[in-house]
Amino acid sequence: MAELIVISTLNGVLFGMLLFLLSSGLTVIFSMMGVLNFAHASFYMLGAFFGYQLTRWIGFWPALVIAPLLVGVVGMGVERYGLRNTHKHGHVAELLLTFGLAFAIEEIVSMIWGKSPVDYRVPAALDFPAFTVFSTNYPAYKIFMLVVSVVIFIALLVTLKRTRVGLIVQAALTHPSMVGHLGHNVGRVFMLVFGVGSALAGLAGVIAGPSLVTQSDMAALLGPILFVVIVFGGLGSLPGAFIASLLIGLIQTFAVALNGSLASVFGPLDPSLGASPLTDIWNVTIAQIAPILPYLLLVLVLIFRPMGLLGTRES
Amino acid sequence: MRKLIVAAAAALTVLGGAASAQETIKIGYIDPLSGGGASVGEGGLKTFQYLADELNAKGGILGHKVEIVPLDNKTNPQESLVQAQKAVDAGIHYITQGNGSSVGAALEDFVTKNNSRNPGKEVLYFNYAAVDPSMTNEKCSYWHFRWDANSDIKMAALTNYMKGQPSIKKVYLINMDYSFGQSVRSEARKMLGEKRPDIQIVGDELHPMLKVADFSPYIAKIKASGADTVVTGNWGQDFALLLKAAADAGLKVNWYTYYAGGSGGPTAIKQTGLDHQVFQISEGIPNSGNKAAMDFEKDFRAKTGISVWYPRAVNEMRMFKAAAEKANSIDPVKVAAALEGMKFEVFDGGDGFMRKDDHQFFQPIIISSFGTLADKAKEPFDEENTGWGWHPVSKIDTDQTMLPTTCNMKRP
Amino acid sequence: MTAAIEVNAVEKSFGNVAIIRDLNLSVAKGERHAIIGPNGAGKSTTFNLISGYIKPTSGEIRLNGEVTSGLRPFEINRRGLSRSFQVTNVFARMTVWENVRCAVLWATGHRYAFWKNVDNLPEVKQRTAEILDDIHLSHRRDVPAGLLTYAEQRELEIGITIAGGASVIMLDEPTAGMSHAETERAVALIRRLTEGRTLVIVEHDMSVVFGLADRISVLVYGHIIASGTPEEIRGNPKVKEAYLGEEVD
Amino acid sequence: MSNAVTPAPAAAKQESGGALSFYGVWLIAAAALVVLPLIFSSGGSLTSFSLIGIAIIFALSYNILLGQTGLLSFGHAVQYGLGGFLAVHAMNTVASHNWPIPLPVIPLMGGIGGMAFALVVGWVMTKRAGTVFAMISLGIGELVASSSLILRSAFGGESGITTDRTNLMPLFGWTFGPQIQVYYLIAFWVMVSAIAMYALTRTPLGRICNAVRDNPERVEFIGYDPHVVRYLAYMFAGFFAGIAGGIAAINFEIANSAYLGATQSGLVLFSAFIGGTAYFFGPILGAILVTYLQLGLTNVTSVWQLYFGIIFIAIVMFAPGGIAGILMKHRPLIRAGTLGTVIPSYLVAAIPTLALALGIILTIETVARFSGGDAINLLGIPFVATAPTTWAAAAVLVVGGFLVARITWRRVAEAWDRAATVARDRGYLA
Repeated sequence: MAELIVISTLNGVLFGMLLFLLSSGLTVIFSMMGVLNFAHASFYMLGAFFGYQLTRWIGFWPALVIAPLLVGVVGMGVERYGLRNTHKHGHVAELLLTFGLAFAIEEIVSMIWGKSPVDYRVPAALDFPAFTVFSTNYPAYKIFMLVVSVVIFIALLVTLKRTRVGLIVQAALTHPSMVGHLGHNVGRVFMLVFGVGSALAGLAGVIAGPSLVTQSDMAALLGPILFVVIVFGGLGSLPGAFIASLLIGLIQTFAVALNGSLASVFGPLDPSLGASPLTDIWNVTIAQIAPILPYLLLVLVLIFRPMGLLGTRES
Repeated sequence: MRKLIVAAAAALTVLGGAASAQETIKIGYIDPLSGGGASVGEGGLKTFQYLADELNAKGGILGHKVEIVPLDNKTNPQESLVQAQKAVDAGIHYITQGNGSSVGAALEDFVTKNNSRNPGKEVLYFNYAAVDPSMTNEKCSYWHFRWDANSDIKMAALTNYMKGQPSIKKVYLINMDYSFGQSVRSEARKMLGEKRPDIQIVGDELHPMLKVADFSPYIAKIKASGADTVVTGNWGQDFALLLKAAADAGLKVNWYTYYAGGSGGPTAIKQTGLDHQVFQISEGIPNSGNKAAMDFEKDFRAKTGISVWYPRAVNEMRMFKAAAEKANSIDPVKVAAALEGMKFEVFDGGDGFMRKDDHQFFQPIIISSFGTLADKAKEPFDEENTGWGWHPVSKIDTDQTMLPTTCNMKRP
Repeated sequence: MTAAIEVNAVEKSFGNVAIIRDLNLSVAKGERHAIIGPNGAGKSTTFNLISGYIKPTSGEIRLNGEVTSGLRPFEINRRGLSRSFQVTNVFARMTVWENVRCAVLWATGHRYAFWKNVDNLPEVKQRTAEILDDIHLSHRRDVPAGLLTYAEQRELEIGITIAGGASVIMLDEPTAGMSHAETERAVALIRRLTEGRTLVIVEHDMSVVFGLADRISVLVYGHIIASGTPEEIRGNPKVKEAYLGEEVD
Repeated sequence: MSNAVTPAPAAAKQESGGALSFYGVWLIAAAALVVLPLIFSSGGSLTSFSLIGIAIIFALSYNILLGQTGLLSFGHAVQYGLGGFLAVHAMNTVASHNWPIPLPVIPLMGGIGGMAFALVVGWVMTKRAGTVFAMISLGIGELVASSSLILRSAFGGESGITTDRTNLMPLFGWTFGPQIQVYYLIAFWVMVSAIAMYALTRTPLGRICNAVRDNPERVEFIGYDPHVVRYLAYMFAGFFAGIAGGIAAINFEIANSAYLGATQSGLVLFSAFIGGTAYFFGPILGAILVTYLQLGLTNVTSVWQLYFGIIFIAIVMFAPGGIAGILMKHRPLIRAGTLGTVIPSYLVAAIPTLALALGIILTIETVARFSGGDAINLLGIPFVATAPTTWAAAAVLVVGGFLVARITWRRVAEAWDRAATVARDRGYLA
């Protein structure tokens, strides 16, 4: 049991940090531009595929730097030539633009790299067990992922607190309309922020790619969860996104570890009741519903605390 | 409204062209060609196109050329029905499909209804990979023929093999949470209980299908349970991710799988370094030792760039030809009658037959393991350029795979 | 007789900053009451408090004797108070006709009806037409509101505000940004349309204020420093002090 | 919401335009629906008409949310799917009890299902509009779609629940086995639903929905609770989506979890938006186009999704009013008689634009088929994906087409301005 708890905590934190790498960019973009970027997870996927391709050409370590930058450039292009032109049609149009983009990116990726998973491997330098807990190996690469996530997290904090762009971003988080009214002056900041947000997603892709499966549907697998994270944490709140990421990471991993169902707690239902949705609910285990727990949480949060955990704004 | 007519007219040009189907035998290939399942669907399409070319090179079927008509169903049952209807509307009398039991069940239902409502426009459904047992049991249809062993048959074969492996003591079951995964799990419990009551089932997991990004928590559970063997019906990313997580955590168990050989599977196994620890139940493997099959494999790989993942498709197409010749007709009603009870030597050698009672094809089942190939001359084929390949471990004879059916066949 | 609007000891703070402090105001029925004060005095906040757009931190607001503080804007509106906005706030994609008609619907009792054809409601039609006539926009009835000129939008704003037939009308700087001629026209319009009703108006243009209002309240830093007839206000030293440097006619 | 101004339908014009032309449109539509299968009688066209009919109702119901009330939903398929499931269960129950309920009544059950769900979850969902609503709808959509796989007894797992429509009581000798009979059933419901949804836009509630879309804040000050308005709109949208789902269940004789899924929700959003949400008939055009593309494109190219995405992005960026918006933009010019001055510039612009489009198609197909696949057949000309000549042709078409198109479209804009000025002078344009 102790083993399960230790491993699940590690895994949960790791998954949570990965979620945070993605949701931080999404949150900042949303706060500043009011755009919920549907294509954010697609940038994550692009990062993984760029990382894969560059790893084959120039090795993992250069790829770790270059691939996120490339994704950032793609993101800036999307902002400059797409979103900026759509802005006049309102936020819904912007959101729909990114929606269409997510569609297109998925197809482009599967067109170029195929629909099967690509062979994106953990670099040899990190392909060893870092330590062993209760006879379970914990791979060094996962520790590496954890370290990168934490470093980025700290870097993000410092940037936000210490730089001019950071100050503008912070202003945007608390007074979005004010920054919005600054209008043209922040055009470049928007582009930069969008680029950085995309690059962060790209970085998450580069480091998650070898650990998870790099495949053209990986964006669709993670995308909806991201929205849960940022709504759950409170739209526009970075600390909220952080807590929500960790919480959802932990909930998902721990739920899997549990076997409990209503039947195991209260005993099986009378068989004479026959098959009905009640028996389905009664017999389903927590592990079975682990991946839908985030959505359940989302709905509950929106009912009882519509602004999310740490949010201050309602929309 | 004028627009509607224009659009409809345009639609017709796409959907039409029903005539002139008499010359060639068109087989509607209904499987995913876009979206998540496309890689699997495309492999199947290449296989069938290769097989059609093979038939045509030898003069086709009764002088008719065979053409495969690809119909993209996006692995969606509803879309499959649209595509099936499209096929019917285009005068196609044979459809074949494999991916997704939900699609299979929908198509089976479709052909049954279609054939009873539209006499003279009968359609046969050749199933090459949908393995839900119910399709040849309670839901069975006269118009459906299955060449793949259903999941219960495979489990029967597998447990017959496991029966003779005393090293297996603790088994963990992990499966995708849908009908196929559930039948794997319940049959494994049932059959192991009958054949090896001493084996302990230490875990029984159902996880949501294609939704899990990180399997390490599941692996932690398997590890904690002390299992020495894992039985799983997982396929696609759910298989690859499961294995990856296992390798990361250093889990050393034997894996008995249904679909380890599926697209991406061999790559994942190679990455994890589980040499000959992953087993697969299938009706054929590239390194089967059968000369004809291995020649076929060689040519197939050269032409398509993929390995023969569907020996059953070969059986299906060749048997279709034999049945048509036996009936001396390409009329689906007559072909169906000819197929019933038909005996046939299967691709990798050995006898198979299409059971009349439920239209399930029975054939020898091979248990194989994946890893380094010791004798490159005898076992020349690797998978996905990994250098590793399938090695036959055991062959279960046809009669050892027989299971009763509850099918109450309604014949026209 | 109960007052149309009664504001008792209302406070409103945002965080630690008190925007409105001990606000007391009484507007009699049928009175035309103007609220003036320097920029940032809290005039719009006062409007927002009375109309329910924001809730007071403490204190009480009554409409025709009934407590309305804490109610939602639509509840207050249904009790007979209607307001306009300083920034034009119309239904941009709908036509002028539709804009006014929507404002008529609740008052004529049609509420959320989904079984009636909105074009077949004679009293709605008649009233909408009257109001369009009143605000001189009949010739623009089929133009989307977003395409109107600024002055026309301001007139439409007034039209929407009075369309529901509320007994208390609150206009927030109705003539802001208008030319002199437009302002005169607007004042005449307001005077005519609010005949027999209670009017509360916030206005910067002092000629409008002193020409229109029966009584005037002066708001400085969230507090009313003086309330009285135009003559009283003109002569009030505190007002002069508050407005030092600003124009007082 | 957007403050972008697109001209709303001139409601009052229709009023004064006389009831005759108004009812005329519906009568012509009904007549066309009756006659269509007589003209195009092949099985293929019946199948596509049936699918288009379902898509029309579904897209129109979606537009109650997006176009009329300004609610962007990413989970509209939930109501559609639940309607479908309820309809299937209703059909099975009716058949097993031999109740004298004919098949054409069944879609109503679907509608009730969709509405019931909206009734339950709608109040919480519609508290807020905008992004929050969009996110909640996404979450609810995922939740319901995933739960449907767990609640096996009600939803039949991933294979779904099947039914046989011919087991119900025949109506006037119709068993609804043949597709033609199903087509007429669908056509009937398309007419009824479309008329009902159109009528809804002409009611006080429908108008207030528009007001909530334009300016929910202001609505509060004319006596309405925008939350209630959104809730009611959500229920009506759910009702008609449920009807569409019920009809789909009749057409396919199966309901499964794919009905509820994100793909279905995305498709209806595509349909409504591409068609144009500002006009009642927009989603109809969109549903026809998208269904047709879905049926047709998949035959031609394996990357149809990419074309979908590109078309969608193009519409969002260059014509946010959708097809209906583009068409209706020309109305004042037609009335003013100045359209003729714009057409030549259109024709000039069409050539490079077409070249650009062909270039893009050629590029995409080249990439898609680079590693194997058939030759590309574009306008009857075969191209080989691996040939440098193909790449060159694609590059020339894309770059040349883009550069020339940019110039020609600028001229279209100029011509348009001139025509619009004249139209304005003649009083046809505000």
